[in-house]
Amino acid sequence: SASESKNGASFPSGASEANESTAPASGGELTYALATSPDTLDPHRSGLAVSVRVFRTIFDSLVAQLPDHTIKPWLATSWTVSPDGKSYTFKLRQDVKFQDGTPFNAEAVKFSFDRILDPATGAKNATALLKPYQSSEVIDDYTIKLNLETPSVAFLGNLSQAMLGIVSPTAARKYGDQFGQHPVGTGPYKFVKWDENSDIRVERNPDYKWAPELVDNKGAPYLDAIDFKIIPEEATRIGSVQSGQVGAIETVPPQNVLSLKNDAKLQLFQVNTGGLPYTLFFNLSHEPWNDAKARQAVQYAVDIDAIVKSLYLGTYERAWSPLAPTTFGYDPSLENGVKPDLDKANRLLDELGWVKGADGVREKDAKKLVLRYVDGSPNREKRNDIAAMIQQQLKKAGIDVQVEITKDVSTVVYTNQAYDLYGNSQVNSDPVALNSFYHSIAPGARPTLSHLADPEIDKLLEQGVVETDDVKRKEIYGKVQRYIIDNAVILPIYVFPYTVAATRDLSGLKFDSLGYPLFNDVSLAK
Amino acid sequence: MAKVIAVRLLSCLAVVAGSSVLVFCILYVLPGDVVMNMIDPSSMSPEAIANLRHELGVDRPFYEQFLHYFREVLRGDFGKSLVNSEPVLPKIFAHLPATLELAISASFVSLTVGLALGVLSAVHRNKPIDIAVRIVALFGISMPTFWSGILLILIFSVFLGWFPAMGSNGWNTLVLPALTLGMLGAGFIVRMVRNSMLEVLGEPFITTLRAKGLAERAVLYRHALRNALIPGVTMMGILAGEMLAGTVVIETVFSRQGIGRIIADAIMAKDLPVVQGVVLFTAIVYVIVNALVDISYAYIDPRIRRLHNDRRSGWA
Amino acid sequence: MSQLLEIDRVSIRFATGRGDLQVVSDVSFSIAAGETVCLAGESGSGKTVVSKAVMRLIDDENGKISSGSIKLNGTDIAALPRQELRSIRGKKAAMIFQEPMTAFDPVFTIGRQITETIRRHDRRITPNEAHQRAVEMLRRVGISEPEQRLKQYPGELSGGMLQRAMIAMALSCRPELLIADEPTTALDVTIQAQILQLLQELKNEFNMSILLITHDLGVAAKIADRIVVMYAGQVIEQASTAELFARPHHPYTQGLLQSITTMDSDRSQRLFAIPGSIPGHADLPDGCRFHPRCPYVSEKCRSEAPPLKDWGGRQAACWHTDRLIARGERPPAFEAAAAASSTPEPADASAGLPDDVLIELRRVTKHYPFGRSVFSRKKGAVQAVEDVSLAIRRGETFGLVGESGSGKSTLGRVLLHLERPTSGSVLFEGRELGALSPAKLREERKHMQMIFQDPYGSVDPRWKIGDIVGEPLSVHGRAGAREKKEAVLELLSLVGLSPAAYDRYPHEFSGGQRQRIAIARAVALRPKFLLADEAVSALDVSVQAQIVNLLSDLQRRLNLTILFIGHGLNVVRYVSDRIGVMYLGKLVEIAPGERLFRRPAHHYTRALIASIPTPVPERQQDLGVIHGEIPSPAHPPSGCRFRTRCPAATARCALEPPELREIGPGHFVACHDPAG
Amino acid sequence: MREAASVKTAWRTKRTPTTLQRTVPKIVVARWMSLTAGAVVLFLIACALVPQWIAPYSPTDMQADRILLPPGSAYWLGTDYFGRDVFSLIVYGARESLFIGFASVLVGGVSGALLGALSGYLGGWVDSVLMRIVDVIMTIPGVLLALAVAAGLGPGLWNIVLAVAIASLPNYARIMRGQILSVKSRPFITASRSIGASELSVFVKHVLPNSLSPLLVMACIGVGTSILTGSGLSFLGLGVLKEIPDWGALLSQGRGYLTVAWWICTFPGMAITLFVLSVNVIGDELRDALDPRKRRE
Ligand SMILES: Nc1ncnc2c1ncn2[C@@H]1O[C@H](COP(=O)(O)OP(=O)(O)OP(=O)(O)O)[C@@H](O)[C@H]1O
Ligand SMILES: Nc1ncnc2c1ncn2[C@@H]1O[C@H](COP(=O)(O)OP(=O)(O)OP(=O)(O)O)[C@@H](O)[C@H]1O
Ligand SMILES: [Mg+2]
Ligand SMILES: [Mg+2]
Repeated sequence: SASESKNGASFPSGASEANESTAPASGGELTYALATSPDTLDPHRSGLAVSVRVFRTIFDSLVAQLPDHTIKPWLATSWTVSPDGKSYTFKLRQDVKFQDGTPFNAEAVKFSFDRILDPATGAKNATALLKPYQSSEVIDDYTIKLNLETPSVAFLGNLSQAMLGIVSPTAARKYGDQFGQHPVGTGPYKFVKWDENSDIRVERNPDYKWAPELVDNKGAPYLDAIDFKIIPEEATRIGSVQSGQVGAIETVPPQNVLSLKNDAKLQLFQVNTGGLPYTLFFNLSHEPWNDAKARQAVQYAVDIDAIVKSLYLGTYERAWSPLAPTTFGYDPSLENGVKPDLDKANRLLDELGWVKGADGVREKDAKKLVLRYVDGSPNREKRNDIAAMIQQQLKKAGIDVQVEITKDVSTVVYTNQAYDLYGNSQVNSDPVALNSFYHSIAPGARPTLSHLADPEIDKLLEQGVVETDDVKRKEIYGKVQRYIIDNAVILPIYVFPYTVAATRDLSGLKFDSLGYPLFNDVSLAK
Repeated sequence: MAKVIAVRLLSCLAVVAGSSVLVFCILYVLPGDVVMNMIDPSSMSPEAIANLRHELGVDRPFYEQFLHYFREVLRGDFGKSLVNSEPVLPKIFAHLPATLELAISASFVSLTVGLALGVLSAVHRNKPIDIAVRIVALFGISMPTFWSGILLILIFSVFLGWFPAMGSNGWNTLVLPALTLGMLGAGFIVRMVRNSMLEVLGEPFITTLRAKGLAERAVLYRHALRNALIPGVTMMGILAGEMLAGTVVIETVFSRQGIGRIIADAIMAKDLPVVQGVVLFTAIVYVIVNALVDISYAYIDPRIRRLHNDRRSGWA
Repeated sequence: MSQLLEIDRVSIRFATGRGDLQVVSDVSFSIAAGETVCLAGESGSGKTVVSKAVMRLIDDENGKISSGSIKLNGTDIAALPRQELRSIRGKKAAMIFQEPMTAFDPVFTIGRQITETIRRHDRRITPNEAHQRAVEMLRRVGISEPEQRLKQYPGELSGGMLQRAMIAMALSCRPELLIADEPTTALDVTIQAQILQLLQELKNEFNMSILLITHDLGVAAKIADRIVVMYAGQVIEQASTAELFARPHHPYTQGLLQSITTMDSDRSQRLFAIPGSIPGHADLPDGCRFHPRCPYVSEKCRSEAPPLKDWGGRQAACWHTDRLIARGERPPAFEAAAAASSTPEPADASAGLPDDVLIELRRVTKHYPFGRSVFSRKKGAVQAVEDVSLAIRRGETFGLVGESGSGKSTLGRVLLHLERPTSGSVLFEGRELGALSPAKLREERKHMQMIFQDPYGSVDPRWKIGDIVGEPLSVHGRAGAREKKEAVLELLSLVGLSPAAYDRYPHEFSGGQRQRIAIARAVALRPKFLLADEAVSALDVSVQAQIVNLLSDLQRRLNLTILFIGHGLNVVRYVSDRIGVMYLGKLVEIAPGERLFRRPAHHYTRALIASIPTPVPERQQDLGVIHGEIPSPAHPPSGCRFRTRCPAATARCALEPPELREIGPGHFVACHDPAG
Repeated sequence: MREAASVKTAWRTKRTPTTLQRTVPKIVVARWMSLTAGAVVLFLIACALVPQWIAPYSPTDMQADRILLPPGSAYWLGTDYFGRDVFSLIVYGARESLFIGFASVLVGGVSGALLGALSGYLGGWVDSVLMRIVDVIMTIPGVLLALAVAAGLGPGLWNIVLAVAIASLPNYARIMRGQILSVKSRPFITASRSIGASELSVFVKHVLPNSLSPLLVMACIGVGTSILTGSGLSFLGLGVLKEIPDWGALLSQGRGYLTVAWWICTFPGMAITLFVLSVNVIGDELRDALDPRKRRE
């Protein structure tokens, strides 16, 4: 299918393939430059993709998900699902040890999942991923039963995520809220040290022999150690890989992708991430954007192609749907659906009674047509630039876009709800991710970004969670996606490709279905 | 003498305490709070958030928080980061050395380059070389450090491959950041040294030295420069502050560890204990530098040893 | 006699922002081995430039010798490459300067600076030997505890001591020629006498030549063998000292000699002054450069510059030398000028004045505490003025003399209540100033004005003359702009400045003119009292005379009471009705002017008077009658403060401070054992 | 004698041309620099006032089909990644940049100078207290100040101005204080006081005007550094998104394109440098003009 063809890394030809035939060299250290600093290495507490890239090396999950969305064993050797879909029984590997020597067993799994639910932990994304988990029963040392509140088709896929990785109960108890600075898991690398803002070092876990099907090397990794350097400044990051000071860098800015591609000393990896693409959410509870016509006017007035072309120079794909193309259920028929049409936009606004004033801004009842556009700082993935462009584009339709760039997104967006348009994305393995953005909420609970409250969509989303038939499930999500686009609930902008530039002596870098790098197979040519 | 030192210490303490109080007030009036930065608001109930606030003590009245903080500090407890519960003191000790290393070596660059060019400029007053030096100095002053830093990386790391582009381990990772920050300071020092050199070169004792038959080199560097240094040293006191502030950008550009980034992040996250702790330490560093400036004054200028001349007079 | 230094038709130019400037033209003179030659002339005549040119020090000031030659021992210094110059500087010829305080590098010890010189010229000398030599030299110039002094910094020594150290440094490499640029101008008369005596001794001992630059002909008379007079960059006369004083061949020299206030100057006569001032280099007159100020001026003088002509072993550059020689006496024009303005007055100072007290000091003490801190109370204090009582009568001029640091200026400031006394009180017309409110005090200031020593520092450089002179009017009066301008113009003409000065800035004026500006400002409000703190000390003799004349004119016209502080004893004697002598914060003697000089009672006063260099070569007295230097006012000696330097000190002096008592009509002295 | 003369003439012929070389270009260069500096500043002020008369394009016109064009005849200084004309951006950005530069120096300089002047003139405990306060301000990192101000006043132009002003205040205060200390001991101050002028008028009419020179020099540098501090803030992500960015923001936003499209950030950088250079040259000239002793005919 279309989604399949877009999946996976665009691996460089030549050198790396030649390397695969010969046995990879053992030893060596890889320096891998990150663009931002992880918040914590506690998988349960973290909310950042960059943290996942690091702690994926330290923690393993119960299961693994392949790019084709199939689930494979990892720390669990096999599992059964109860007919009502509300309990999962896992058989665990018996030869696994945590890096601190603690044996891996059903207790450890129970501890990990219960830890996520414990409010004292302050888990962020992990809580959402683990839903609808309720409790677990240790059947025996290596058998565990997980009980769910409601059935969930996405549950297994979510279990494959690093944020639901299994932590060492001994270490977690010992370090308490400091566990993020002293992470211990069962992964191929063990944590050595973390110098804040500077680097995180992990070294080979020599006992490792339980790698999932995602990688070729099932044993201990070839590398002696990985140094994750934190280099926020783009130019410095690129400079350090060009000068050979580091072995690989992540998040190559679009404008540099071309020149690095042509650099004989370097190779470039690019893999699209799954989940929700970068999406601008309208706040449907605010006048006048609660009116679909007004939103559609914006939809027509914005030229997303121009944005993506200018800013990402052809290195990022444009998004068309609330889901990223590699995500299950993605509806390719939405592609090329909405075309920019300024006249149409103007007509829609005219119909709504917004008339252009002297300053070119539309007015109605002595009120200006204002769109409050909030974005975070710093200018990650040129998102602020998107705001600048949309501001100019909407100006032509007579909409006054007031952009607020803030460090304190939580207060502005989540506490004060002071936005008409706000952009976000989420790396995820399953379309259930849509629930936390488009499903209406219980009274008193915190609203979703879109504030969408449509019983029909709610019903579809609820069905999507339990529908086990892939075809039907796809259909359900197709309906959801079309509804969201047709009603201009959002403006999908781009699909984020995770890009890595590495020196040519590196080989074996792989990525999981979400686009996170895997270092099990990585080796450095001597 | 003991009394002089005691007074000095007291006023230093007053400054340090003053800056702590000021920071506390500033952070207190900042809108938003640490809790919202710590958690994912969408996943926590308002009650839970209120609980968390209470736990952290950020819901108590201003004066209570204030007194509490200082009582703890006096006991040697600087508290924990509100963001990741890391104890503040070890965190500062882990990052301060890198920043000091940078600030000191940058000051060194500023001083050597600034002095050399400043003297050159004064000696060749109004000649093309002087004009050139002055323009170069203004360039140093008018180039933002993030920009000159990136340029240096391109030139010395990417094209020439002489120095690493980033990091904070080993002297060679220090070269480019120290140069970048140092060039800024050098620009200021050149101007200052040129002025004071011109002044000193007009003093009668310079004629005496020449009349004694001293080589021009000795006249310029042994005698004139040492006299011209006196306002330069004051400048170093001022620069120390600028250097500490300048490290924020430099540390980001060169991905160095350091107190600069810590405080920038902490401020943005309103992580009060960390900000407080760092400010306390930078204030101490600043106060120490200025005390050193005073001492080196007395070393450079014996007149100060007698008269307790004011150290801040006579700049520019 | 073989010539050590031969300066032959030397011209010197400076490159300045406005182009080249010729500062010295065609100067020729020579110095024989062992000879002392004095270079004299008004400020700005080029004396320093010539002396610096001898060592090519002008190179570093954008100057160059544009023609002529300077031969030292036969080597032409003008043509030497810079490298070789250095072996001459300090080694063959050495220099000492006017301000010893600023002539040393303040940040190195004296020892370091002396040994540096020694080792510069003889690399074989070890640091230790150099040190030994420095110790010897210091001892030789009369510095006690030389080992100790070598470790000290210039700021820690007194001016007299530093000048000795300077001499020691200059002589440390045994130069053949010593150039001394006004070496004593900045020093007290007592110290000046000591230094001059030292120079003379050393000259004989080291068998060197001295080129002494001075504008004080009294000093020249004392030690010079020959005198070279410069005017506006040219030599206009040279002769042996005796001949020059006896029979000047140039009207300028004659004028200079006459301007000197001496012990014999008649108080009833106006002082003689050469009219006008030295021209700037930009607007040199044609012909003889002196002609605009010359009483002999003729058509020829205006068009043709006179050459330096031989007159039997001496030289002069004037078209009218023969007339001068013929007449011998004062030139008629000068005489006329002096006569016209002299309005004789009864010289009887003490008796003639009404006994009407204008200002009274009652037991005034002023201490400057130091070392005070939060924890300790006063550590100590500079006792600048100690228990001084004094009454100044309406209309009189009271002179105050004493060595530097004796507290004269402090007394003046306290008197005007610019500073509050530590204890005691000041009464002005019977009102106690200390009891007045600030506003009242400001009002009272109308009647009390001040002129300062430094004519360059005492006017705001950013103000126009009109505004400076008019400032008191704006502060006190409510006069309109037109009236004010008129008043200012009148004041300007009162002090002898042209109305054109109104819109100009201070830097465009000479020192003398600036002092006139300061005076105009001081008298703008028609004050009753004027404090002149060393008002003429910084000026050339000829200008000094002009200003003194101006002051006495104004006193008469405006019925001023003046407190005249000075260290030029002759001038103080000339202007003052009564004189007070201060020593270390104490008023040690008060007497009517003439009486003080004729019958000084305090040993200190006698010493002061004895130190005055007299510009008459024949009347040389014994130099250096008083030894040592003024002690620190922070730790004054017990009992009589002068006892440490007094030739007549007894045991009693150490125990009992002497009180001021009357020993003659209006003559008070504080001494247990007053002289004659 | 003759020999000496020939040596002498040789020396002279060698020297004369150096004097000429020394003086002629010096004057020319000095004049040339002031004139150029004046022209540059005038031009920039014109840009700030009437950018629409100078800029060939609209600074907000983003066109995807003309992105990253190198400098050429149509776009003199090239186009940026939005497809905006860099030259027009610089012209329009002048207003904000000049404002930041001048306003922050004005605010910081005036208040700092006032503080320093008070401290130096009054002396005693006032001095001790004020100087300790200045010390306290100096110890607080500029970033923190910037944030605090931004928080207090909301984001905007003034936030940068105020942050820079507060951060630079201590320097002005210190210089002013030192200067006042030296000026107030000069005789003409005593002279004015002895006339009976009130303290205030002595201070305002004599002490202040004579203390301003070094402040002027510092302020001229300050104009440039405040633009830079502004750019530093936008580098740290504290800036504000503006439709027409100031030079500092342009420079900071374009830095990522240095190797790909050098013109985007190089030209705004050059604008800053040129501006700083010119202001300093003019400042020196102004200082001389204010001082009657240095005034040229
Ligand atoms: N470096 C210089 N550049 C330009 N002009 C100079 C320089 N040095 C001295 N002059 C000028 O040369 C003239 C003579 O100066 P000089 O210092 O020799 O006078 P002087 O006779 O020593 O006076 P004084 O008694 O005041 O010391 C003065 O008018 C002075 O302005
Ligand atoms: N403001 C002050 N603070 C401390 N000490 C002072 C101050 N003013 C004067 N003194 C000290 O008081 C003493 C007397 O000084 P004063 O200036 O009155 O002497 P003077 O007789 O006028 O000397 P001179 O002839 O050098 O002008 C000196 O030792 C001086 O150092
Ligand atoms: Mg002189
Ligand atoms: Mg005095």
